[in-house]
Amino acid sequence: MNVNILFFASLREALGVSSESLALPANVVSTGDLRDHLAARGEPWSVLAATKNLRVAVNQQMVGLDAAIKAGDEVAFFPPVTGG
Amino acid sequence: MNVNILFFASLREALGVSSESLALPANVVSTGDLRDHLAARGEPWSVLAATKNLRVAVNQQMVGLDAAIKAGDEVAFFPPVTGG
Amino acid sequence: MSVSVQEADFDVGAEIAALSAGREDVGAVASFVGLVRADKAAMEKLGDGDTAPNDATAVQAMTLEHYPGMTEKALDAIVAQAHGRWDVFGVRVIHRVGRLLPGDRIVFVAVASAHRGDAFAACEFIMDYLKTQAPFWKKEETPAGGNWVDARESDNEAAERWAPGQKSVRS
Amino acid sequence: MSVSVQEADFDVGAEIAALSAGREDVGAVASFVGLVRADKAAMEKLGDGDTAPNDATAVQAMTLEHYPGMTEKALDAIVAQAHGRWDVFGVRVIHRVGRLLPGDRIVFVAVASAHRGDAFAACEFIMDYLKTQAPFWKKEETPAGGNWVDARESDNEAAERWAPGQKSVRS
Repeated sequence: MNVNILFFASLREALGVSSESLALPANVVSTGDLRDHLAARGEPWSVLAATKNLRVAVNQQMVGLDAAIKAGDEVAFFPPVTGG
Repeated sequence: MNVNILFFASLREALGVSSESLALPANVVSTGDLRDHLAARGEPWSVLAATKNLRVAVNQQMVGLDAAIKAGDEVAFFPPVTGG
Repeated sequence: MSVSVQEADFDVGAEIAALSAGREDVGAVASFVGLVRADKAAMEKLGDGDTAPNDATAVQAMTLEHYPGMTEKALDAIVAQAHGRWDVFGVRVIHRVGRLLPGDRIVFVAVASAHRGDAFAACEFIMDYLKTQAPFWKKEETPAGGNWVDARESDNEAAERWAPGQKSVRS
Repeated sequence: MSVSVQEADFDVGAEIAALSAGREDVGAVASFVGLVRADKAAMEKLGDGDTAPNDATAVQAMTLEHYPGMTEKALDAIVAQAHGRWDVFGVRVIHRVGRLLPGDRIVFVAVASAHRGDAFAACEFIMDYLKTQAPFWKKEETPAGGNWVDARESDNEAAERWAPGQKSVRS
């Protein structure tokens, strides 16, 4: 199954990429699984595991790292927001 | 001793007067005494005794009905404020 | 010139902008505009219920009386209290007097600070104190005649929230 | 059109006036303007202390990044919560993105209601939730280089005040 993954702000800069489309292994079923799967690529991706208070959104809704993901989802990782 | 007395809003209308200069009897030494002294004149002045939550200011500072008054003071009676 | 009592209307955008003009330390400007409501008399009588206003008590106009001299002193004192209590850079208070129509602006309060918490708290504090401490009185014109607006207990309660030791005050 | 995310500046006075234009039931408009502070980086690092900012960390400019699509949804959801929680007639939220300079407006929130209590509470609620829920990120330019602004614990605490059962929430 394919998902579209987005990265913002300091994460985007650290990774040098703002989005990618990824075919997920069968064992990646949650946002936390996806974070771990990406972080396991090594530098610079390990920043995903090291980021304190990493935020994740699925289909533009903030969710926890235990949220389910399914084919076609848009999954975004980003640091805590600092607008306003 | 003389004081200048002011009335505002519904009190001013009920009394038909917005200010008067008054020579105080010796036994009128507080704002409460002055209120009672004026109210004792009978209608329409009794409104001063009948007004719920009557407010009083001496020299443009809100005070209680136990505040002392002295010659030359500006004493104002008015209903609770309703600005804003 | 942080306090004005005037018959004229005022420019809300210009007043808010003036509080941060030429500065780079203002991070927050909280402000408030109070307006004449047509349903005011009916609403006052009914408390804060949302029953439809009675036509006979619909407000057609409102006249604001004040105590010249004391008004400015009372507003200055309220602004001074706000400065003493929160970290604020500037405060602007404008209160209109005279005859106003529904939809007209009555009062304006704006507070500039580094942070929004101080700006919001000081702005709301000033409005709550103004409502109970500043010598203004409203007389409404309705089809049923003129009537002086009664003071609201909810305004006293709002002001009392700011007394020292009240838990509900955010600062 | 209660929510806008845009590069352009906005007209604070016109936005506030629009919330009561043509109506006679609006008694209160509470509003907030957030601006870029030159001392932001230094202040963030020091907490909310008032130590003079270090020149090396003085903010010369700030770039606001956001998550297009989600930003508008998040703001809409916050506005909907405010409507559900308080009696408000209208809400306007504008958040700028792109590169801004010290003194520039970043964010605007305004709420119209019959009464000031609802207007103030809803306005502050929206700002507090926007600060923690809406996907915007600030990157500052300083003489020492660019740095992403850290989220502040005080912003989380401000948002948590509005959770059900919190005593410190005024409504």
